[in-house]
Amino acid sequence: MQEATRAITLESLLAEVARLKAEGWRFVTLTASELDAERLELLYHFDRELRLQHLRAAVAKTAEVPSISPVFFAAALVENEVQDLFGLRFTGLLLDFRGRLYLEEESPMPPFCRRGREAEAPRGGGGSEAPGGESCATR
Amino acid sequence: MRHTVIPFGPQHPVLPEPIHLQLTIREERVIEARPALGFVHRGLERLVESRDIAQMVQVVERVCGICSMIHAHCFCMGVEALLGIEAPPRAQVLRVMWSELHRVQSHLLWLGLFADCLGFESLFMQFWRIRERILDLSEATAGNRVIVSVNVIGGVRRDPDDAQLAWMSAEIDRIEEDLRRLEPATLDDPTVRRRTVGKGVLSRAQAWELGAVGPTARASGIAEDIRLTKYAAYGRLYFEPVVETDGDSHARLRVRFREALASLDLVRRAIRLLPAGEVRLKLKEPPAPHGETVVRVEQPRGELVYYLKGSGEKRLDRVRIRTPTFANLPALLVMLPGVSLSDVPVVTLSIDPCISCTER
Amino acid sequence: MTAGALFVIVALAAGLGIGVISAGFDRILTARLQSRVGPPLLQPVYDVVKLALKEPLIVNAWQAFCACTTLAAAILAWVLFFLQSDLLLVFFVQAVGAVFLVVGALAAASPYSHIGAHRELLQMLAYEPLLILVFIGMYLETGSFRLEALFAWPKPLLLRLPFLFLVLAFALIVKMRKSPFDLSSCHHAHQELVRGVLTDYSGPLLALAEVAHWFEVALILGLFTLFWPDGGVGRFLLPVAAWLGVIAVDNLTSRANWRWMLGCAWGLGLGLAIVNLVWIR
Amino acid sequence: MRALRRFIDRMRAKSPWLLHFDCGSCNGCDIEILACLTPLYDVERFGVVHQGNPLHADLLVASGTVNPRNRKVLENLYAQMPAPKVVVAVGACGLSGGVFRDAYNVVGGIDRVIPVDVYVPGCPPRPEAIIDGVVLGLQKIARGGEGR
Amino acid sequence: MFELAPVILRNLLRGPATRRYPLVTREPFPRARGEIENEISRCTLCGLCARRCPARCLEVEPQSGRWRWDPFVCVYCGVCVETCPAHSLRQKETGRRPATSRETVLLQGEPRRRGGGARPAPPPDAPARERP
Amino acid sequence: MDVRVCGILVVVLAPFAGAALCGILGRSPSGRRAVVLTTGGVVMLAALSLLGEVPFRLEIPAVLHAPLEIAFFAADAVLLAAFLYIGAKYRHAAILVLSFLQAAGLLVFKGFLARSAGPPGGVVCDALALLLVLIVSVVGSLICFQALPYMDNHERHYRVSPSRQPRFFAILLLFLGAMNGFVLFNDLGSLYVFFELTTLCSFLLIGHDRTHVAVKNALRALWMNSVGGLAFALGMIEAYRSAGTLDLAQALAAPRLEGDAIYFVALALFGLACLVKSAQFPFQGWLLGAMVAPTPVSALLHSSTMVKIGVYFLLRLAPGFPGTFLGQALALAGAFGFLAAAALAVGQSNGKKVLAYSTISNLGLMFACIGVNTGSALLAATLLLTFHAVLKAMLFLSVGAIEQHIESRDIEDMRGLYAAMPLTAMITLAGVVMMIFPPFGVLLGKWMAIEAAARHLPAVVMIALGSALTVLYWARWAGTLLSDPLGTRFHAERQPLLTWLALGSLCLGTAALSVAAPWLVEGGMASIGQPADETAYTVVRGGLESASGSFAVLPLSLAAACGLLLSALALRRASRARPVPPYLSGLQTGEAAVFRGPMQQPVRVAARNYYLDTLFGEERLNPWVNFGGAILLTLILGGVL
Repeated sequence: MQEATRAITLESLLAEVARLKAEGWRFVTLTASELDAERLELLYHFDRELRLQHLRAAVAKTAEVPSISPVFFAAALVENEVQDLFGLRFTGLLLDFRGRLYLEEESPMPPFCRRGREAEAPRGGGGSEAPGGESCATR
Repeated sequence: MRHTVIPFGPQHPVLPEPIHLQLTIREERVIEARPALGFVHRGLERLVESRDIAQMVQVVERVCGICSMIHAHCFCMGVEALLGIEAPPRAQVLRVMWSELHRVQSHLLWLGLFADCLGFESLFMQFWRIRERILDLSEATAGNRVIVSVNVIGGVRRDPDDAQLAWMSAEIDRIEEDLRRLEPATLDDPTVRRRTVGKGVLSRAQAWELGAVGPTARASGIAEDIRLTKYAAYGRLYFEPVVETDGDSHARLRVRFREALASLDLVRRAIRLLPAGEVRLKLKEPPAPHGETVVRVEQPRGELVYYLKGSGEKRLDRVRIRTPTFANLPALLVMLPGVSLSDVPVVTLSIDPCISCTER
Repeated sequence: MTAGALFVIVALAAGLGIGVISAGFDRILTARLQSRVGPPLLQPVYDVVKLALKEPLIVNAWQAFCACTTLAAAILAWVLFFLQSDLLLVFFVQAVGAVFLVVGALAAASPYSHIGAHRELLQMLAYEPLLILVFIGMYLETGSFRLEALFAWPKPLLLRLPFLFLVLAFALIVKMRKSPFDLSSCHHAHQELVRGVLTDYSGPLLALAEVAHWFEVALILGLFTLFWPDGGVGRFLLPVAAWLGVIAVDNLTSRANWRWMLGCAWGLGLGLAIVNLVWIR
Repeated sequence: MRALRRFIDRMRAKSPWLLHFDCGSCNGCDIEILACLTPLYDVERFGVVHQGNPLHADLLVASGTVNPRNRKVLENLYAQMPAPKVVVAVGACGLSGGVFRDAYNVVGGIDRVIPVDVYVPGCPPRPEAIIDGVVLGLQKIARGGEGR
Repeated sequence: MFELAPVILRNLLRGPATRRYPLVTREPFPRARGEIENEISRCTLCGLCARRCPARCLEVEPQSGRWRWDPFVCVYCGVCVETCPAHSLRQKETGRRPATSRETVLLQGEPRRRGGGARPAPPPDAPARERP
Repeated sequence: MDVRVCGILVVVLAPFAGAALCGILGRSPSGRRAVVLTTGGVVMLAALSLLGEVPFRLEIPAVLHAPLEIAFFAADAVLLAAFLYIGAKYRHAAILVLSFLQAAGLLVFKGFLARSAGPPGGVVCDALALLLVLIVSVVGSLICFQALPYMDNHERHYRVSPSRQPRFFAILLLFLGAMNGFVLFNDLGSLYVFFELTTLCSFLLIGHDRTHVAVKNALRALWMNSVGGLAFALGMIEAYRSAGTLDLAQALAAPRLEGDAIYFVALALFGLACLVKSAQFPFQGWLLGAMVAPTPVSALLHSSTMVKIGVYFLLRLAPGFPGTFLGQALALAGAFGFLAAAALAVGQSNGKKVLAYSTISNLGLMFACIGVNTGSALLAATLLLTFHAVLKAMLFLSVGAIEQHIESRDIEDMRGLYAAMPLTAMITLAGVVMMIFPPFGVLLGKWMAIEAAARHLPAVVMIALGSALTVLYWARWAGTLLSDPLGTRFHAERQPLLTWLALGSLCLGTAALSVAAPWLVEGGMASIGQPADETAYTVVRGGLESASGSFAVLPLSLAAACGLLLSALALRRASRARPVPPYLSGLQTGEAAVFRGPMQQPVRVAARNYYLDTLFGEERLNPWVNFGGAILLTLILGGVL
């Protein structure tokens, strides 16, 4: 990629995002892609005056990722999407669909993890336990 | 206590697309809006597994029928960047021409739908009548009315001749004249103003924080337009984003109306600028790019982001599409509480939602 | 007795005719104003016949009761008008129809019907006082509420009650469910309330409601004839003019919300009416 | 009696009220369906009125791919329409899933869920083709009478 | 409130803009993308169209000589036409008509024998409709 | 003794006797029941027996003059002492002051002015008095009957022990006697006693439950009504001063010379007393507070009878109004009350409060009619008084029955009541229909009111607005009752027989009276408040006709019956058609009114009525209506000075 990309860890994620926000960077989106059977790659994209900057983190599929939605509410939707499609669990989501943003029970789960099906079991906390109706609330 | 709970959508006459809003209202005042998506989710990003790069162009064109040209444009630009090639100059200008034509078409469509959701049926009919002529231009030059399908990796598939281009210029002039005739009714009509001024206000700070893009952001005073990055041939066309500062539905209406006019002008100037030459690179072998890239273009609804990752095979590893509506939805959720029920369609449409884009 | 029955049949036919022609021409004219061709003139008839023969789907059985009562009241009001009864009485009877339509909508458990019903009530709140004041104006001028006397009044009421004419036209907009006051339901279902008060009436019940609407529109159009004495073309032209005005306004405005409508009715409408009433007193 | 029956069928064919449901379409078909209502095509000539309400509709015009979530909506809408009713599927996605038919969240075309009477191919079909489809559907109503 | 008045008056006076479609048909634009046609006599059954088709609506069976096109899956993008080396595929300018039942277009071409060889005269098969 | 004397004695004295008996025998439920049923039945029969006799006047035998005078004076003293005691007990300054002023005034009056007041005025039983006697005796008795099962339930529910019903029924019966006394006696002095007696009954009954709110509201009712009492006392003094007699008929008949007849000042003071008693703005507060009382109390005192005292008395005084500024002001105040109360009713979801505001609203309309004071206006007031009394009693009783069943009086909780209590819901619905639709009596009255008030521009504008608001709050309620009873078949739910008796007879009675309205008018109503020379309406082919309008009661009733029959048939047919869920954007589930919401959770549609409290809420309107009411009151009082 031609733009600045920095590798970060999950621990430093929130601090980094907060710093970028303070510097005037706009949250563009989050891209998840599958690295291998165990890991996913998360790419956070930010924009300032038409220039992009990316934060890159490799995370285990079973990891609990801190949600950046308290910093950028705009991230809530995309984090839900990743939770749906990759089965990755985000904690502290301001708007949590619990894996039911796009998918129904009969949809294949999680559809984007195709290498190593063992990542299937914990589905964003929504599959097994009955999802409570109240958690899906706008702030 | 006295709350009414309404399922708004997925099937609802003012929503052209299925999205569900569970509205909690109290005597027409919205207290809470809970969204539900997933009625259009197809999972097309994963089609990269079974489609080669050239076929993917046809797939991404169908992410959204209203801005299909621009999706394909973005995708092709991304692949071309990965391959380290560039489309010929004529193709670049043609892409801009069709993109802007698409933008006009999309804005006219939106203006019509917006008028309709205000209950202004006759205005709706007028906008869509004009829009038909844009579609004729598309069909005549690209072969299709809606999903124009002209982009390929390394250029475009159609090359309009001079007679067509001259006819297009003349037609654009007439369309502009017709459009300007609707300007007073659209922007100044007191009943329209009453329904839009002050409805769904998004301040500049909110718009930035919620990541709003495109006309939604520009109506709140954020002068951001990806076309300013001078991709394709935009660097060679003088162009200034349309910005309003009120941040309400009427500001968004003004932005889109003026943008439609500006885009007509861009089409006209692109035609004038059109260099002679090839429109399509002859690729020796099927493209098999390696590496990753983020490409952005300006869609009618705002910033469109593609993330492409290839590993040297003829199928990409990952395509990720972040559409403008996806970025504007958080703003919508913040704007809805507090508006009256009759303004829910107005505010919802004012971000020009495109759900098929959003959910892919 | 037979003469009476015949008269009632003529009245019914006239009401139906006026309703159908008004609705049919409305759709054609609207289409032409939007540079479309529009449906055939008898399209409302086709619609109603089709609806009447559709499978009856029942959301709440009371809707059938209410739709039937609505139609009965609309017809009765029209027949009373035709029989030259008392103006206020005609008004009260037509209100029965309007209210039962609302009651039926409230009976369905859909929020769309519900909100539509409440908006319909708010619309009644807007136009009912205006209609009463129009009648009061006619009484002050002619000394009678009897249609008999009003029809026979030799002088054009329009010249004395011009503002009340406008006020009645306002009521016509609301009654014809036209923009800007098509709040509770409108003919083209591009509305946040789907079809509002009519949402859960389906098939034959909708047909009943539709026919009732014809009679209601015929009644209000009929009221315009009172503004001109017998024998003049004005008697025919005034309702037509009002009708044309309503269609034009429909195509020139977007939909209002209820606060605005109530403001218009109770501010502007009431103001005009009172000015006119004070003037003629 | 026969004449009456024919009269009724004619009335039905002259007043098709249309319900449009976008299952999971890319909007291409939807805007072409909507375009049919606008001045250049004006399907109101045939008495077509766009109804937002299945309870009032005779003609369900559906477009787009069916997915597990919207199939329930589609079933609901179909069940809520009074007989006689006709379903017109519009566009490649609605007919079969089109270019998306092997995507993971796609069940297939409309006829996987509800019986389809008229298929309008195209991606998207031109408004003329949609009008043709509607007219075919009307013939079906006029012929069948009973519907389903 | 009367901002639109000139426009609607104009509309009224100028008459409807409607093209009365079934009665009046407009000439299609040149090179508009419509129905796919295969001149089966020229088709070499190479299968490139099927491989390039983004919608996977084509099936070519060289052994049996069958060329099958599913118009209900086709997105009419014209990629097959562009890639056809034998130029047997053609795209009409008018779209395919609506149908009341599922249909596929099955054309019977000359089965390709292993090892190739001279091709005899093509059988004049008309398009056949097949119902599943 | 002839029928007249006998009848009068029974209707006035039997309730007092019943009250006393109730105090003695009321401990046992059956004894209580027997006393109430017997008293009610006897009073009802006696009142009916007077039907053919009117008008007549009975003089009180001379031997009774002195004892009666002493008795009434003693009663006055006891009542005022009671008020003072209450004021002292609850440390309520307003009650103390007002009662003291009344006591002082009366002492002065009896001691110095009215030494030679002459013989008490006797009993005048004309059409108006008989109408009231019939309402009090028949409707009142029916309410008392229904109160028997109601209070049993009530005490069971609130676990009241020992039973306080003997006291309750004693007061209820006492009230009947007081009411009958008030409408029959012709002597201002006696009227005053009965007036205060009703106030006391009202106070005791409002506070019956002895909760904090009940006591507070009872005290409010008492002090506000004491304002009325004081006004009445002053009016009486002033009337005596100007007319020289306490005989009402004589005073009214006295030549109307300035300062000579019962005129401006007295009339205005009586007007004030009536407005207070009828809870017109700004005194509406006490009636709303009175809704804490058990529902039969609300039905009897606070809608059908006691609050009608104001209307009755002004109707009696009506000949004094024509052409006066007072009449104009009264018309304005009444119309204002009609509009303001209707607007406030729109903002309420509490069923009893809606009924209360509706009562205030209708009373306002009656006052407006009396103020307009033409022949047809007075007839309108009479018709409204009659039909409102019967119908509102029924509606209150229905709400009482509903409240005991669903344990709420909120309209929102009555959603789908048809499924739970079909017959009561139907009766309530019928009540609503008879309240706002032709050809029923209330609307007949309203029609006359509008036609009569047509020349009184400010009043008629307010009436027009108020009518529309009235339709709104009733229609909303009616629709709510029918909401979503899908699949339930009609059946009469279990209710005590006495409840059905009261509800059924009141419901059918209203319908029958409505159809018979033209003949009621012809049969004597038209003469009320008017010297009988003017007949505003004639009966033509079962309808009422005046010079300016006609109301075809009988033909319309027939048409309505046909329409009802057809609609009922449609209802039957529809019950057999295919049921579908309502429109829920395609998200309906198998369960009625539940849709699949976000995250595929089942969500219940909660459709709620509009109460528009930003426009019509009490907080918003109260300052305005109180201000308006106060202004108009000042106008009434100040105008005469």
